[in-house]
Amino acid sequence: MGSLDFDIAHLFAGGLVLVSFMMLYQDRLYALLNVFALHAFVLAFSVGWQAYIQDAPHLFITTALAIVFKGIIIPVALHRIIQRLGIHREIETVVGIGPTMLFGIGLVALSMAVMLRVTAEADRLAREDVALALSVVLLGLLMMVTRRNAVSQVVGFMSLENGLILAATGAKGMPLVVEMSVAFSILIAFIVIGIFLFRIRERFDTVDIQALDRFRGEQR
Amino acid sequence: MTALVADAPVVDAVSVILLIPVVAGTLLAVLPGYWLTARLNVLATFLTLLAALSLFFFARPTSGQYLLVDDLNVVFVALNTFVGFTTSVFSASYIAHELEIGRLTPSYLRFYHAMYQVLMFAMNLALTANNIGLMWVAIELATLTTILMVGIYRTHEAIEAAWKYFILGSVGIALALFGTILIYLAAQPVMGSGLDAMVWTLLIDHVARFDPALLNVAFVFLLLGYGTKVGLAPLHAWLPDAHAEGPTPISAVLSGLLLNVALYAVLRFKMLLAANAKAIAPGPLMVTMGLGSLLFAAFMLYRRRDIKRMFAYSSIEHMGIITFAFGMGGPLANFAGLLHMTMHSLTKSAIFYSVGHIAQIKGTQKLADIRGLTETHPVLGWGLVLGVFAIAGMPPLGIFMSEFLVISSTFAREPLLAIPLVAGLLVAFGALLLRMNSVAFGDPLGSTKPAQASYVPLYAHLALVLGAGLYLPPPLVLWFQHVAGLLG
Amino acid sequence: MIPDLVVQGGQMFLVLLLAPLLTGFVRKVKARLLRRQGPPIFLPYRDLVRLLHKEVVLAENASWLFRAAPYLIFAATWVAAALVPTFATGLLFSWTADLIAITALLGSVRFFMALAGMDVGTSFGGIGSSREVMFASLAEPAMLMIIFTVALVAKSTQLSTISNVLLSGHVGLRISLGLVLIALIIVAIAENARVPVDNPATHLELTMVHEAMILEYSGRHLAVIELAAYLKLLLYVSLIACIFTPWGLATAGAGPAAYLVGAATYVAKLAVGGFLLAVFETVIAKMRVFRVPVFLGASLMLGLLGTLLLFVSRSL
Amino acid sequence: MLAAIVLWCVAALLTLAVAATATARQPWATPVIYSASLAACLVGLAVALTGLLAAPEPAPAAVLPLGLPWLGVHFRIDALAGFFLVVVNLGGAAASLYALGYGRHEPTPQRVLPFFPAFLAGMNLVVLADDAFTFLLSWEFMSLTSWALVMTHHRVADNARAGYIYLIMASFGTLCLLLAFALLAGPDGAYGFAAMRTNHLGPLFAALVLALVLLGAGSKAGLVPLHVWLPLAHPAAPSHVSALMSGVMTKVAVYGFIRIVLDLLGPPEWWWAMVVLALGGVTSALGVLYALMQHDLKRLLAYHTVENIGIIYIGLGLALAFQANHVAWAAALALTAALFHVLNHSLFKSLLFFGSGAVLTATGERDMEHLGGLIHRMPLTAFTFLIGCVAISALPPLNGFVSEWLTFQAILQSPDLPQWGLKILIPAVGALLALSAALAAACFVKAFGITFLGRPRTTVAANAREVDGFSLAAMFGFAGLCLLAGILPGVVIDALTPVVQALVGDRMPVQLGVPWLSIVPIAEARSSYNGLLVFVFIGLSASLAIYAIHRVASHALRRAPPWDCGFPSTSPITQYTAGSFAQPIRRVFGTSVFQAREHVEMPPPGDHRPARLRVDLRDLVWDVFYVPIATGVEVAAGRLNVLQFQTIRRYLSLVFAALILLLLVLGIWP
Repeated sequence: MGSLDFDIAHLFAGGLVLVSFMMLYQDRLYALLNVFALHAFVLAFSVGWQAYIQDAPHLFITTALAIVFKGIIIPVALHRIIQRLGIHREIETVVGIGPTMLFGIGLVALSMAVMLRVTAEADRLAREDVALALSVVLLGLLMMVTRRNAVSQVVGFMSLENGLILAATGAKGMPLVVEMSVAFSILIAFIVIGIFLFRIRERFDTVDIQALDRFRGEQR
Repeated sequence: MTALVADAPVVDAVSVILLIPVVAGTLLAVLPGYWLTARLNVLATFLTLLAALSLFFFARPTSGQYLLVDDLNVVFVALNTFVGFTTSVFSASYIAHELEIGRLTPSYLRFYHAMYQVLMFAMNLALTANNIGLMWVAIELATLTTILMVGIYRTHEAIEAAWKYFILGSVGIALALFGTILIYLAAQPVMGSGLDAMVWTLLIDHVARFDPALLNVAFVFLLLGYGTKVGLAPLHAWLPDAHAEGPTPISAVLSGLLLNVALYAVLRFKMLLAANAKAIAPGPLMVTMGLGSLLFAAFMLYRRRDIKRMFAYSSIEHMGIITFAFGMGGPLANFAGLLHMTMHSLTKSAIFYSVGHIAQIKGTQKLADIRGLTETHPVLGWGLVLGVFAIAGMPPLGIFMSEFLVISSTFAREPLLAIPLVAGLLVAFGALLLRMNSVAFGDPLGSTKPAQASYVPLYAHLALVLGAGLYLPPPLVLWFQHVAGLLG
Repeated sequence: MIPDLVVQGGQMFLVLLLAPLLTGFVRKVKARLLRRQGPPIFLPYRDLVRLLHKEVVLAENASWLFRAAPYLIFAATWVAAALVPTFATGLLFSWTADLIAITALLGSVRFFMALAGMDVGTSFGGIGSSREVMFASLAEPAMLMIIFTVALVAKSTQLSTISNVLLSGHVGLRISLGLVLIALIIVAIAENARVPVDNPATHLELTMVHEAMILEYSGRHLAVIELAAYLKLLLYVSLIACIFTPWGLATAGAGPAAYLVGAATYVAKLAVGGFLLAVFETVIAKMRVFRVPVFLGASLMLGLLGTLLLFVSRSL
Repeated sequence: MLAAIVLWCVAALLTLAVAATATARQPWATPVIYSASLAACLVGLAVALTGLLAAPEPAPAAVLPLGLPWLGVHFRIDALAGFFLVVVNLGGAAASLYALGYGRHEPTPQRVLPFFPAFLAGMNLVVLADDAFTFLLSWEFMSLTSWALVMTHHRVADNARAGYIYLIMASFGTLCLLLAFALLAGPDGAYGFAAMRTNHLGPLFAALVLALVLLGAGSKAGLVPLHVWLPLAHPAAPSHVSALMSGVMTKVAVYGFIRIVLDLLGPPEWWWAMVVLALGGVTSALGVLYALMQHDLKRLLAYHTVENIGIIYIGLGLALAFQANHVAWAAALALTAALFHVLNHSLFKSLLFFGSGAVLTATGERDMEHLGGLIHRMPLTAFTFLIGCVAISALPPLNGFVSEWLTFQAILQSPDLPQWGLKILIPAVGALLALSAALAAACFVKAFGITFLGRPRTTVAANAREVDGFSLAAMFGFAGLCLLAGILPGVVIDALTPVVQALVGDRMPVQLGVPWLSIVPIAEARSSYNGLLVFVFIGLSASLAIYAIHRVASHALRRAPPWDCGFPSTSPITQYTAGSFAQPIRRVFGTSVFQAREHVEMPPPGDHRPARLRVDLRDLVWDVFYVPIATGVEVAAGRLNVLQFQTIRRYLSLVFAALILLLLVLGIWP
């Protein structure tokens, strides 16, 4: 494939990483949701481009899914939830934004270091793409563990999963990609519904030691 | 039907194994009433067991792009279906009591039975899958099913446990998927695009020419992703609560089967990596995680107050031992690992059977409120004692043999590795024995009403474990040895 | 065969006859050293006879053990005493028990003595027994160490062989032997309940060990026990004599003349031993009960030292 | 094929166990089960005797297709196994006979009957085993069944604790033995004993094996400092089981040591002997000192087991020392002494536990402070117990003395050894041995005197009744055996020669040829002992004295209140108690060994409370070795337990950390 194709694909992939950093940077929920929508759109473009250059039309389904579901439905739904639960205030981060960003950069470096050992005869695009996808995944995880707020953790998980889709589409002729993206969308729907159902306001979990002592009869 | 397929299967057994649960599941989802559904559940699992056993006696279906039957997974399938069957028998009597005291409503009963069959289907699919993508899907399906069943009581703790399981599980899902993608990426340049690059039997043929670096990263992700399901420390967090809060049959299935299925996946990929000379050796990683889990769980056993949670931690411990054994590799250790896995499934599910009835009689799972069982309920009490001794590796029960082989082969090869292993076993035994002493002996405490329990599954398992400790039938041994050879 | 038997029997009755005399002699000498007239030297015999003709007053709750013990004690002591070479070595049955066995025999004597002391269930009996076994727990190891030393020198634990070897003069002077001689004397004093360990002449609670155990005995039982005590004293003196002054001992089958010489020298040795004992008892004072362990510990250390010296010097 | 017959006995015992689980609650079960196991043990005993005496050439191993599939389980009777089978089945038979009477008083037979035959079967199997897997399996099975018997009266809190500590120590020992066997078998897993004999290890590994065996077999036998479980567990079991555990099971442990160190491990190093001797000496001395401090009759006996194990290990250590220096004849002497003591201890310790069991059934008391005067109420029990006391105190003419005498003779052969360490150590060990012998005498004067003599201290003691015929039969049988082994030691020594010959390659001179049936370790000029003549002489002279006295002296005899220096003490409280009896020895030794401290609580004048003397002893072994371990585990558990109560985010961070760590590993992978 021509170098232009590669550059464009690379551009999208790099963009995705960049947006992940932007998400790490946000400390307001609404802004975070907007950035996540952007994340989804960038992913959609990247997937669409892959569909075009690999002329794999079924990937367009994934593209559509990304735009409609992740780009629109989920952010809106989360908006609603935030309003319902009345938690539209600053995200409580565990460590400051600055250190998180630094650590994120470290993660990107790590994923590069790991991935660029891959011998060059492995298809170049795949190699670069996977490196970036890995960093997106790691950044998503980082977001999950550095945010206390349930919504932002879901967002983190979704960005992680975007990284997965990126890797999957980057791999030429990977079967079952569409099915996996669908499966994941359902999974995320579950999570969102769960949050809403169980009225999990601030955190994923309402674990507190007294509750444990009372209910589980475990001793600390 | 098996009579027909003496050499040329008309309906191959695997599809039967997979079909029965699906059909039964759909039926159970709609059929009302306890009496019928419970028996249907038992019947379905029994038929599945028959079909699985037929794999031993008749020509195997040829493995295609999606399904695979080889020596390795036949063992797992047989074990899976067997424990699935006995557990369904136990579940019949257990659920009856739950309905009596109204912890389960009929609608949830239907849901429960359907889910049970779906779980069986998912696990069998995961075991027979030849396509690593399919395997992933199946394992995730199994996980989601168990999540729903853990939360079935909808108490505060149950939902919390299910939620914890859900979140950690999903992250595990993601990691495992990433690993799978990486495997495909490694395979794709060699084997070309398309489905073939995900078929395990083809992968193992070409893996030698794959890119080692990609394989390494892939294995790391797969180990962590599926390791979360195996419950290896530090990925274990979901396991104790899920065991403690769910219905006991599910605890039995979780400990006895699901952990094995996840471990099976890890083994498959270990074989892949072992076949590539330049890739990182998977052994040390597994040995480290195994030892870590063993020691961690051994110490965690001490402060437990909830009987089911305690045995959940002991499951973590034993998964650690098994992972350690497979990590050590070599004919003896692999044999021991397989044996240990089988024995642990049987023993741990037996323990959960007895624990389930005990908890129902006493109306509590708190260790402090259960005492003197051998006085009030000798059959259950001694059953529990036997189970604890079996799980602690006391002769002449089966686990003794496997632990004997693991420890001795390790000590002869890597003396320094055996010391923490032995220490962990001793510490864990101390904790288990301490609790068992107070539960089974001393002045009775709590309700002494007679148990309406089905002792058959409990003692059937214990008898098998005892028999295996004394005598392993030669065919089984050859089988295990062959598989151990495969595992390298 | 027959003459050997006769000689052996002769020794048995010789010790039986001489034993009270030795005690009487010691008492006499002690009295003289204190410028007292002192009892007649044959008083012990008369004591025995008088006791034998008295009736036995038995405590109500005394058991069969209480009545059997005196005879067992006497018999065991007598056998032990008869196995120690007095005027001749290598007698017919001398190999029946070596030095270790003789010590052990005395140990069983003490065992039954202590039991007898506890039988009636009085506080004094208990005192006596517990103190006795406490002394013994130190005296016996000391005795064993002594035996080790001697046995290592003579390469044998047979008393006859030992005295022959020491007689033969190959041994020469050994520090170890000197050490164990002192140790043996200490043990002998303790075993025979003499001053400073115990005082056979008093019945004060503070001083009672041996006397407390036999407090409840009377009549013939007491007589037998007394005789056993006399025999024990004689045994130890003749033991010391035959190990450290083996001169004059006749060898087996040496004929009557040699036997007579041996007997004469033996009596002389007894006299010297008794005299020394009396002197020692008059110059020294009774010590507190809990000083005795130190006293005996000293002998244990001496014995161990002697043994160690030999073990080490063997290899030089 | 001898092994086959014994195996059939074992199978019979196991079937008995299974049958007992079903029928234990029936009234007829107790006599049936016990008499059946008695029969099985007798058959086993007969076979073992023939195996020991009549079959000098080692029979080939009997292989059953069980256990490790590619190995099978191997059983074999050689001389050593034959001897220990004799010990096991003799003790088993006596215990079964005793239990025919004793078992009737058992409130919960369903907790004893199933496990008793299984326990016997386990001990037989250990001795029969000829490969590592079978050995360990039977070994742990033996531990398990005995544990179940210890837990018989599980409602007593102490028993539960005893069972707990016992099983922990047991599995610790098993794991140590497992590691030892792993080294002996080598990486390719040659678990058969025959294969192990052939492959010799390097000095380091051999030493490691010795250490592991000392830990493994020592913890079962009760070597200090691994003895802590023993005085807890042995008394907790029913008395006939206590007899088996103390008298027989500890011997099976000794068998394990001999089998591995003297048979499988190959030629010993001289410094191994140092270790074994030191352990043995310390064990014997400490064991008897512990025993002296006890008031509980059965616990006192249990501590004495520790002492006797020490004596046995002293003998074994001497054997190792001589064998390392190729002085085979002396090694034979030492080993014979050790094995002889094994037999003796199994005899008199079982006898004594039977006696204590009889006391327990008659009075319901184990605490000596509540007993006394039983010799009047239970004369026969008292007589047999007295025999046992004399025997265990190593007093002639009984058997305990013979084995200790042989040990002393072996010690006397040691100056010719070249190593300085041994030269210094062996006399010290000899002193320790003599000390423990003397203390043992003291201890049993206390045990017998306080329990059986004097006046009853409680009403239960005053109203005790003599026990049933079966128990008495068992006790008299063993008392008779003690006497026989004491006066005819030559028979035993000659019976032991095949064992010794096989293990050290030399033997003691034939004893039965010696005139007058006396025993001569090396030469008559060196040393000799004749129990028979000593016995006869004592008997003769005693009867002579009695005869003479009753001829000449007065027969008059009058019963009167005790004189007691004119202070006739009316109350039995004024008797010496066990504590006060041991006080002088406690003052002499205890202050240093147990840090014994006495506190006198003297009420102020005018206060009517009695003055009290309180003594507290500390078990230093427990404080030094076990408390730290327990606290360490506790602390670790507490620290880790925090991980049960984290938020999901924290758990996720754990996963994340693991992922990063592994990726870093890959990143820096060469």
